[in-house]
Amino acid sequence: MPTTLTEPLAPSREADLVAERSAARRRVGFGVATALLGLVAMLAFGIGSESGLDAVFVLSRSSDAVQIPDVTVPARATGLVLGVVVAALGALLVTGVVRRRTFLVFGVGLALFVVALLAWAARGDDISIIGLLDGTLFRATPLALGAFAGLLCERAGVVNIAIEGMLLAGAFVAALTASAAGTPWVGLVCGMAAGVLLGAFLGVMAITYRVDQIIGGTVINIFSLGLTSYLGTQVLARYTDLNDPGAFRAFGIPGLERLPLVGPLLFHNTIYVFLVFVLTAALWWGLFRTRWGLRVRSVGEHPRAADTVGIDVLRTRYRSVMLGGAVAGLGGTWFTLDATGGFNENMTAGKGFIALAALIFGRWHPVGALVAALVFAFSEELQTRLALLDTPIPSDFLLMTPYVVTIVVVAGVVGRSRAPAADGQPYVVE
Amino acid sequence: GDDDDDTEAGGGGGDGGGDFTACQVTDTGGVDDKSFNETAYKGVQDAGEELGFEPRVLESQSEADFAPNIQALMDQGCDLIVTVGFLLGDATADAAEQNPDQLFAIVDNDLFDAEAEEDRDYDNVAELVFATDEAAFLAGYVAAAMSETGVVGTYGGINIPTVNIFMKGFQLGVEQYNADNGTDVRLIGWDNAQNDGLFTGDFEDESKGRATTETLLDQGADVIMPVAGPVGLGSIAAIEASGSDAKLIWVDTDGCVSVPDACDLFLTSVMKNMDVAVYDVAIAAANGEFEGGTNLGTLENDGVGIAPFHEFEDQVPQEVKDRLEELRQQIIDGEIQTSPDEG
Amino acid sequence: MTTATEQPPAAPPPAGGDGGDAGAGTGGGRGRAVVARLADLGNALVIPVLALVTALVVGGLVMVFTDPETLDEWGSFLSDPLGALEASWDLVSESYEALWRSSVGTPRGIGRTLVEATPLALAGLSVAFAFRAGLFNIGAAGQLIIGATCAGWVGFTWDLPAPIHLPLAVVAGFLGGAAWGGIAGVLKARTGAHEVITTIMLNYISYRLLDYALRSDAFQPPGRDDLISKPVRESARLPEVSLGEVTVHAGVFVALAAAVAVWWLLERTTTGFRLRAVGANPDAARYAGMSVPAMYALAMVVAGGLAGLAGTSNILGRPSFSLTGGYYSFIGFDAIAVALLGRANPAGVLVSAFLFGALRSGSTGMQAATSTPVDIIVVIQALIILFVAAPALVRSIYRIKAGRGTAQTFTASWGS
Amino acid sequence: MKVELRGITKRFPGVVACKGVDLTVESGEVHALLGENGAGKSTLMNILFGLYRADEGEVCLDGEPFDCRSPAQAIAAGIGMVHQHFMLVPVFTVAENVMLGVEPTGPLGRLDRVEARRRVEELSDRYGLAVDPDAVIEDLPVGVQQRVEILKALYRDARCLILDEPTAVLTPHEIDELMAIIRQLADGGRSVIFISHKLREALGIADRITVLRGGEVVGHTTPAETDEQALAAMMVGRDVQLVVDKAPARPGEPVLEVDGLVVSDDRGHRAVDGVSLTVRAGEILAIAGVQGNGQSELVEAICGLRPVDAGAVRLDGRDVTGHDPRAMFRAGLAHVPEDRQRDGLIGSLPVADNLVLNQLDRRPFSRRSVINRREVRRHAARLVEEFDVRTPSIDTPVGNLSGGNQQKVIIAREFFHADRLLVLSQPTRGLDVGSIQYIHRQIVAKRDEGVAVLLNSSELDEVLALADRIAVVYRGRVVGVLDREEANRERLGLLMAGAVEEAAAVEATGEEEVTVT
Ligand SMILES: Nc1ncnc2c1ncn2[C@@H]1O[C@H](COP(=O)(O)OP(=O)(O)OP(=O)(O)O)[C@@H](O)[C@H]1O
Ligand SMILES: Nc1ncnc2c1ncn2[C@@H]1O[C@H](COP(=O)(O)OP(=O)(O)OP(=O)(O)O)[C@@H](O)[C@H]1O
Ligand SMILES: [Mg+2]
Ligand SMILES: [Mg+2]
Repeated sequence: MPTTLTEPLAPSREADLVAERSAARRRVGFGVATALLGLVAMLAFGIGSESGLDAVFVLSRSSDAVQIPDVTVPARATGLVLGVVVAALGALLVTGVVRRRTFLVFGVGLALFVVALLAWAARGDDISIIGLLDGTLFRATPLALGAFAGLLCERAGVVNIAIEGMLLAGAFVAALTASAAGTPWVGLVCGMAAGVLLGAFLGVMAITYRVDQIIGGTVINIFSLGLTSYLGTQVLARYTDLNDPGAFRAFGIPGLERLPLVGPLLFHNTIYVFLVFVLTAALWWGLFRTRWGLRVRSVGEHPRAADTVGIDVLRTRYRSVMLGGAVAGLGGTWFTLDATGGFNENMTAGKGFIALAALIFGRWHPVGALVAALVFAFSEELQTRLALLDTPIPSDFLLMTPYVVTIVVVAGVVGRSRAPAADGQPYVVE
Repeated sequence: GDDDDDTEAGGGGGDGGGDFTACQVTDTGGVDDKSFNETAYKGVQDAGEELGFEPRVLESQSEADFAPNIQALMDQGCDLIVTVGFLLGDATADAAEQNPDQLFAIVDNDLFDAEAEEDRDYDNVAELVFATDEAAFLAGYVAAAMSETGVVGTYGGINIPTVNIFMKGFQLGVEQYNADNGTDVRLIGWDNAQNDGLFTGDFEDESKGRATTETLLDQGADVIMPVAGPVGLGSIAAIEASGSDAKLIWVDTDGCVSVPDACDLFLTSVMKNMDVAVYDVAIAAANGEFEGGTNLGTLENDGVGIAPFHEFEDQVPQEVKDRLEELRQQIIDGEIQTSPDEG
Repeated sequence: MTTATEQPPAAPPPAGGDGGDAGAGTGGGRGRAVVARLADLGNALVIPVLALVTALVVGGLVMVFTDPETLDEWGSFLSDPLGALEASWDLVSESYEALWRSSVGTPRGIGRTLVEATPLALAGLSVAFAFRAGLFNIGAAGQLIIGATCAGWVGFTWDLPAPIHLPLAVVAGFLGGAAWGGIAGVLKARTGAHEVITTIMLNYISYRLLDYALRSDAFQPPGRDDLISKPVRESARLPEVSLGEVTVHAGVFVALAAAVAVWWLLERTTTGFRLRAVGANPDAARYAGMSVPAMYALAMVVAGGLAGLAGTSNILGRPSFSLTGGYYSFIGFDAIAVALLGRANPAGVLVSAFLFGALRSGSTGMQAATSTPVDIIVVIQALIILFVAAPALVRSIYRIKAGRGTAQTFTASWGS
Repeated sequence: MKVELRGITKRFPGVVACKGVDLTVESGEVHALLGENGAGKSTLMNILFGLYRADEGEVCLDGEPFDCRSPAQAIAAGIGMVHQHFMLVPVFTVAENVMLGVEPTGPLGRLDRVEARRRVEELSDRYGLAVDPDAVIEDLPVGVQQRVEILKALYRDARCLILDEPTAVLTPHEIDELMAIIRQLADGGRSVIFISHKLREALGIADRITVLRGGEVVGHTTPAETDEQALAAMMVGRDVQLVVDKAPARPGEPVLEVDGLVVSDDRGHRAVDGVSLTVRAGEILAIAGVQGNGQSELVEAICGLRPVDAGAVRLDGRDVTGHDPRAMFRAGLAHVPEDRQRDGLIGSLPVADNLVLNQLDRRPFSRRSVINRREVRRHAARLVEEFDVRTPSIDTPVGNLSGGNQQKVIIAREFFHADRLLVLSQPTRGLDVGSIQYIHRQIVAKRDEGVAVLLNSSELDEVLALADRIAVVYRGRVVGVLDREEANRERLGLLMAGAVEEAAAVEATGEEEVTVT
C-alpha cells in the first residue's frame, strides 16, 4: 500500500489555515458563478424582457385528484427580483458573509435562476411545471437504470462500457418475447435474462480471459447493435406480430397518489419509475450496509486484500457483472415495454453512454447516479419546453443543452471523481 | 465519379421487354426505416407483383455505398433503379449522366447541380417530388377544426426540408381555419416566421418522441402531428399512456394502414404517395412509356392527399368536410398558397 | 489506486528470451531482443489470423440460421439432409466469395477498400494515440465532423489555386478536429473532467453544430435547402492516384503518412516518450518532471487533429464532396474497434483499418451478389474483435499452448 | 499451533523460489525466517497461507496433514498472515477491514457494525493495540495500519501468525510495542513466524531462526548461538561488512537552504509547519522521524512536486521556490522517491527507458526533441553494468525486475545526474543487507564527490550509519538538529516520539509557541 505510507498524521491542532484557504477559494468560485447567474437573470430575463406579460406556472393536470391552482407571476418582475436575489446570494458567498454550505447556496441560486428562466420563457404563456418534472422522471429512468448497471459492475472492479449494448439487447428481447407471450411481464423477465447473458459474456471476457475491459465492452456494444439490427430486419420486419409487446400501465400507490403535486408526480407511475426508486435505496443499502456490499466493494477496491481474507474475487465479480447485466437488461425493457410500443433499430440511441457519464458524474454512488440522471433528464426536458415557448435560440442549440450542462457540471462542479481503485484491472489468482 | 468502367454495356434498357425488373438503392436509413425508403420499396414490390419480377434492394451503410450500389444494380441488369432521398441525388445524377440508356427514378428529390447552382433534369431520370405542403395544409385545417383545447402541436426529427414542409403547410392550414372562423387556435412546435420549431434530434430514439409528445400534451395540444419517422411511434405510446383523448395526424402513409393498432388515434394522415408514384413509374417504364424530368405529386394528381378520417368519420362535422373540399379545389386552382416560401 | 503496483506489468513481457539469463548483462541483449521480437511477430500473427477465420465461420453460421430460405431447407433436414447442407454451403460460400471479390479480389475492390480504410485508419490512429497517453477518446466521431466541417468550409468557400487551396483545407480540417479534441483535453487537464464524459457530450454537440451549419447560408448552395452543403471546389479536392489498376484518392497517403508520423512522434521523440510515460504511469511521469496535464491536453489535441484528418480525407476525397447531417460519424466508433484491434500501435492500426475497410467495401458487393443483409458485416466485425481481443479464447478453441501474461490493458482505471 | 512444512518446492517460470524447504514452528514459539531479497521467504509463507500451491512437499498443522488450497481454508485452519504489502482496503474503516470475510450479520445480510466494533475494541484492549474502529484506513499512519493487520488475524482467532517484514515501516518505539505484542501472543500459545531483514530484531525476539538462501534452507540456529555478523554471512553466503566505512564529512558551501517552509498535504492540512534546514556540499543531512510527520511533504516541496504555502527553498543561493520538477532537475537536483514502483519507475517501459526517464530531453539522449536511441542504449548498458542491475536485458520491462533491482535502476539513474543535491527517500526500504550495503557505499561516495545529500529515512540504523547531521521532525516541525556524535538511538527515539527538548524545538522553529504533546 504505497500511498498510505505518505499519509500524514491528521494534525489535531486548531483549525487549519490552509484547509481554510482552499475552502475559501472554492467559496469564492461558487460565489462568482452564482453572481454571474444572477446578473444574467437580471439583464436577460428582467431588464431585457418585455414588460406587462405574465407567466403562468401550471402545477396540476386536469386528471389529477387534487387540483392546485396555477401560479401567475409577472415575467419581467420575476426575472428582476430573482436575478437580484441570486446575485445577492453570490455576493454573500464572495464577501464571506456566508461561509458554510457553499454548495447548497450555489444550488439554491441555480434553482432560482432556472425559475427566472422559465418565467421569462413562458412570458405571455403558460408552462406546465408538473409536466416538466414528470418528463424529467420519465427521461431519467433508462439513464438511472443504465447507471445502476454500471455501478454494480464497476464497484466490483469491472468497467462496463457495454451498458448501451445491454440496453439494446434488453429492448429487443423484451419486444420479441412479450409479443410472443402476450404479456409484458414475460418481456421484462426475458429482457433481464438477456442482460444477464451479456453480463456473463462480459465476465467471461473480462474476468476469465482478462481481455481489456474496454475492448470487451466495445465488443458487446458492436455485437448487440449488429445482431439486433440484423434480427430486426430478418425477423421483426417480416413478422410484425413479434414486435407488438403490450405496454406496462401506470398505476398509483393508494393514498399517496392523492397527495398534491408529489402524488401524481412520484406515486402514480409505471413500474419502472418505482423500480428506480426501489433500486436506488436497495443499492445504497446493499452496497453500504450489508455483507454483500462490503465484499463487492472490497473486490473493486483491493481484490488481493479480499482474496487474502478468503473472498472469492472472481466469483464475486461474476455475480456483480451478471447482476449489473440484469439491471441493464431491465433498463432496456423500458424502451419497448414502457416508453414505446415496439423495437426499432438502434432505438437506445446512445443512452447507455449517457448513463455511463451519469455513473461517473454521480461518483459511483447510487444516489449520485440518480441525481446525475435527473440533472441530465431535466435539462433535456427543459430544452423541449423552451423550444415550444418563445425563445429566440435555434433548435439546434437548444438540443445541445443537456450535453453542455453535463460538461459544465462535470468540469465545473464535480471535477475529479474517484473510481473504485481496481476498476478496469483484471485480477490474477496466483 | 470513379465508376466509369468495365460493364458499360450494362444499361439494361435495350433488351428489356419481356423480363422487366425494378430495383432500389436505399439511403443510409435502410429499407426498414419506417419512412420513405420503406414506402418507396413498397411501390417497387407492388410493381413486382403486378409485373411478375423479383424486386431487389441494396441498402447503403454510408454515403460511400451509393455509387457502388447503383453500379451493382446496373451490372445485374435492372431496368429501373429507384433511389431515395436527397443524399442519393448526386450519385443518381452522375450515374444517369454516364448511362443515358439506364432508367432511374429518384424519390423525394429534385436533382440539383450544386456546383452550377441550377436544377438538373435528365430524360432517363424521373424525379418524384411531392407538394406535401398542400396536403399538410388540409390536415392543419381539420386539426384546428377538431381541437377542443384550441392548441394543436407538431414536432419533427431533424429540421430538414422534407420534414418541415409538412409543418409549414400545417401551420398555414391552421391559420386558414382561424381566418375562416375568427378563432384563435394556436400551433405549437413550429413557427414559419422563425423557420424553426420542436425537434427530437434524430429519427431513432422513439422514447424522445414519447417525451416530446407528453410535453405537447402538457401544453394543451390535443391534435398532434409528428414528422419524425419511427420516432413518431413514441407519440402513440404517449397518448395511450396519458389516457388523454388527444388525436394524432400521421404522415407519409395512412396511419390506419401502417399502424393499424393505433387507428383509433389517427384523425387523418398527410399522405405522400411515394409508393404509388414509384409503382406508376415502374409500370410506365415496363410499358415503354417512361418519362424523365420532375414529376411533382400534388393534390391534383393524387400524389399527395389526406387520408380518410376512419374512426373519426362521424365526428368531423359536415361543414368542415365541405370546406376541405373547397380548399382542396382552391389549392389545385392555385388560389391558395400552401407554402410560406412562395409569395 | 494502491493496487496498481501489485498488478502484473501492463505490457506483456517478451515471449521468448526471459529464461534464466538474469544477470547476463546486456552483451547479447540486442541480438536476442531482435530474435525475440521476430518470434513475437510470428505469435502475434497466428492469433489474429485464426481469430479472423473463426469469426468468419461463426458469422457464416449466423447467416445460415437467419436466412429464411436456408432455414426452410433445414426444416426438411430429415428428409433431405444433403439439401440443407448444400443450401447452407452455397449461401455461405457465395457470400464470402462476393465479399472477397469486391474487397480485395479485384483492383477496383482493392481501391475501394483502401478508400474505405483511409478514414478508419486516421480515426483509429486518433483513438490509439489517446490510448497511449492513457486517455480513452470516444470523441473521434465529433472531432471527425468538426474537422470535415472546417475542411469543407475552406474547400467550398475560398477560391484559390490548388497548390494552396488543398493544403489549406487539410490544415483547416486538422485544426478543427484538434480544437474539438482539445476542449476535452484542456478540461481534463484543468479540471479533471473525465474525457469519456466530455467526449461523448462533445459528439452530440458536434452533430447539432453541423446541422446548424448546414442550415446556414454559408453552407447551403443557393436555391436549395436540404441538409447538404455546397461541394468542395475542384482545387481543394484530393487528387486521384492510380497505382497500376488500383485507383485511390490521395487521402490514402495522408493516412500512411499520419501513421508514420504518429509512430515517429511516439517512439522517436521526447514528446512522444513523455506521452507514453504519462499514459503508463502518471505518478512516475510527474516525478520525472513531466507535466501530466500538459500531456493530456496535447494528447487530445493531436488525437482530435487525427480524427479531423479522417473527416478531411472524406470530404476532400470522396465523391459528393458535400457535408451532410451526421457526416460519417460512425467511423468515429468503428475507430475504437480499429485501435483496439491494432493494439494501439500505428502499424497495427493500419492493418486493422484495412481489414475493416475490406469488410465494409466487401459487404456492398456481398449484398449485391447474394442479398445477404449488410448488418451481418457488423456481426462479423464484432466477432473478429472478440476473438482478437481474447487470444485465450482462440487458443482454447485451437488448443494452442499459451504464452505468459497475454492480457493487455490499455486503459488505466477511470479515476481522475 | 504447531506448524510443519516438509520438503516444499515451488517453481515459477524461470525461477525455483523454494527448493525442498523444511520448517517446523512449535506452538508458543517465535520463529524468525531470514534471507536476502528473493530468497523465497514470502513464497514459502504464501504457500502456507494458501495463496500459492506448492509443487512438492506437504504442510502439517498440529501433526495433521493440511492440504491448503485457498486463504479461506488457511484462515479456517487458524493461520493468519500480515503481508509485506498490507492487505487493507484504503477506503474502508478499521472495523470494516477487520471483519471483511467474516462479517457478523443481521437479517438479510445486514452488517452488524455494533458487534464488529465491540469485538475490535475488545481485542484491541486485550492486546494493547489501540485503534479507533471507525477511522478510515487511508487516514491512518502505517504503524496503526499494521496493528489493524494484526487485529485482522486475531479477529479470525489465528493460532499461527505470519508476519512478513512487519517492521520495515515502523519507528523504534513502534517496533518495541510490536515486539511486546508478539511476545504476548506467543506466550498465549500461538506460534509466530517472523520475517525480517533486520537481524537485530530477529535476534531480539526469536526463539529460533531459520535462514533461507536461493530458495533453500541454509541453516537453523537460535539467538544464543549466533550474532548479527554470523547471520548476515549465512544469509548472503559471504562475509558482509555491516558498518559503512566513511571518512568524516568535509562540508563545503550551503547547497540547499530551506527557510520557514510551510506545506500542506493532499487534504489541505498543514503538514510541514515552518521548517528551516541547510544542507552543505559534501555532507549528508538525515531527516529522522516517524512516518507521516511531514517528511514526505517536505521532500516533495523541495523537489517541486508540491506547492509551497510559505517560506523559501534556495539551491546554490538561487531562489527555486515553486519551481517545477523539471526546473529543479536542471538546477542540479536528483531525487530517489520513496515509492519506487509508483513514482520512480514506469513498469511497462524497458529498463533502458527508465534509466533516462527524467534526462531524456538532455543531450546526448535527444537533440531537438528527437531521441538518440543508440546513446540511450549505450548509457543504459553502462549503468546496468556499473550498478550491477540484474536484468535479462535492457529491453526488459522494468516491472519484471525484483524490488531490489528496481531500486538499483532508480539509484543508477539519479546518481548519474546528481551534481549538486541528492534527495533520497527511504532508499533501502525492503532491501536485503547485501543491497543495502552496496547502496550505502554509493551514497557515501556521492557525498565524497562534494554532493549535498538529504536523506529521508525512518530507519534509525540507516540514519545512524550514514548521516553527518540529523534533523528530527515531529508534526511538521524540526524538533532538533543533532550532530552525528551527539546522536544515539535513545535520544533520537525520544525526539521522534515527540518528547520535545523544548529548547531545541524553539530554536529550530524560531517560534515561541509551546508544543503540546
Ligand atoms: N519533462 C517535461 N515535462 C513537461 N514539459 C516539458 C518537458 N520537457 C519539455 N517540456 C516542454 O516541451 C518543450 C519542448 O521540449 P524540449 O525537450 O525540446 O526542451 P527545450 O525547451 O527545447 O529545451 P532543451 O533544448 O534545452 O532541452 C519545452 O519548451 C517545455 O515547455
Ligand atoms: N508470482 C511470481 N512469478 C514469478 N516469479 C516469482 C513470483 N513470485 C516470486 N517470484 C520469484 O521467486 C523468488 C522468491 O521470491 P520471494 O518473494 O519469495 O522472495 P522474498 O524472500 O520474500 O524476498 P523479499 O525479501 O524481497 O521480500 C524471486 O526470485 C522472485 O522473483
Ligand atoms: Mg429537376
Ligand atoms: Mg518477501
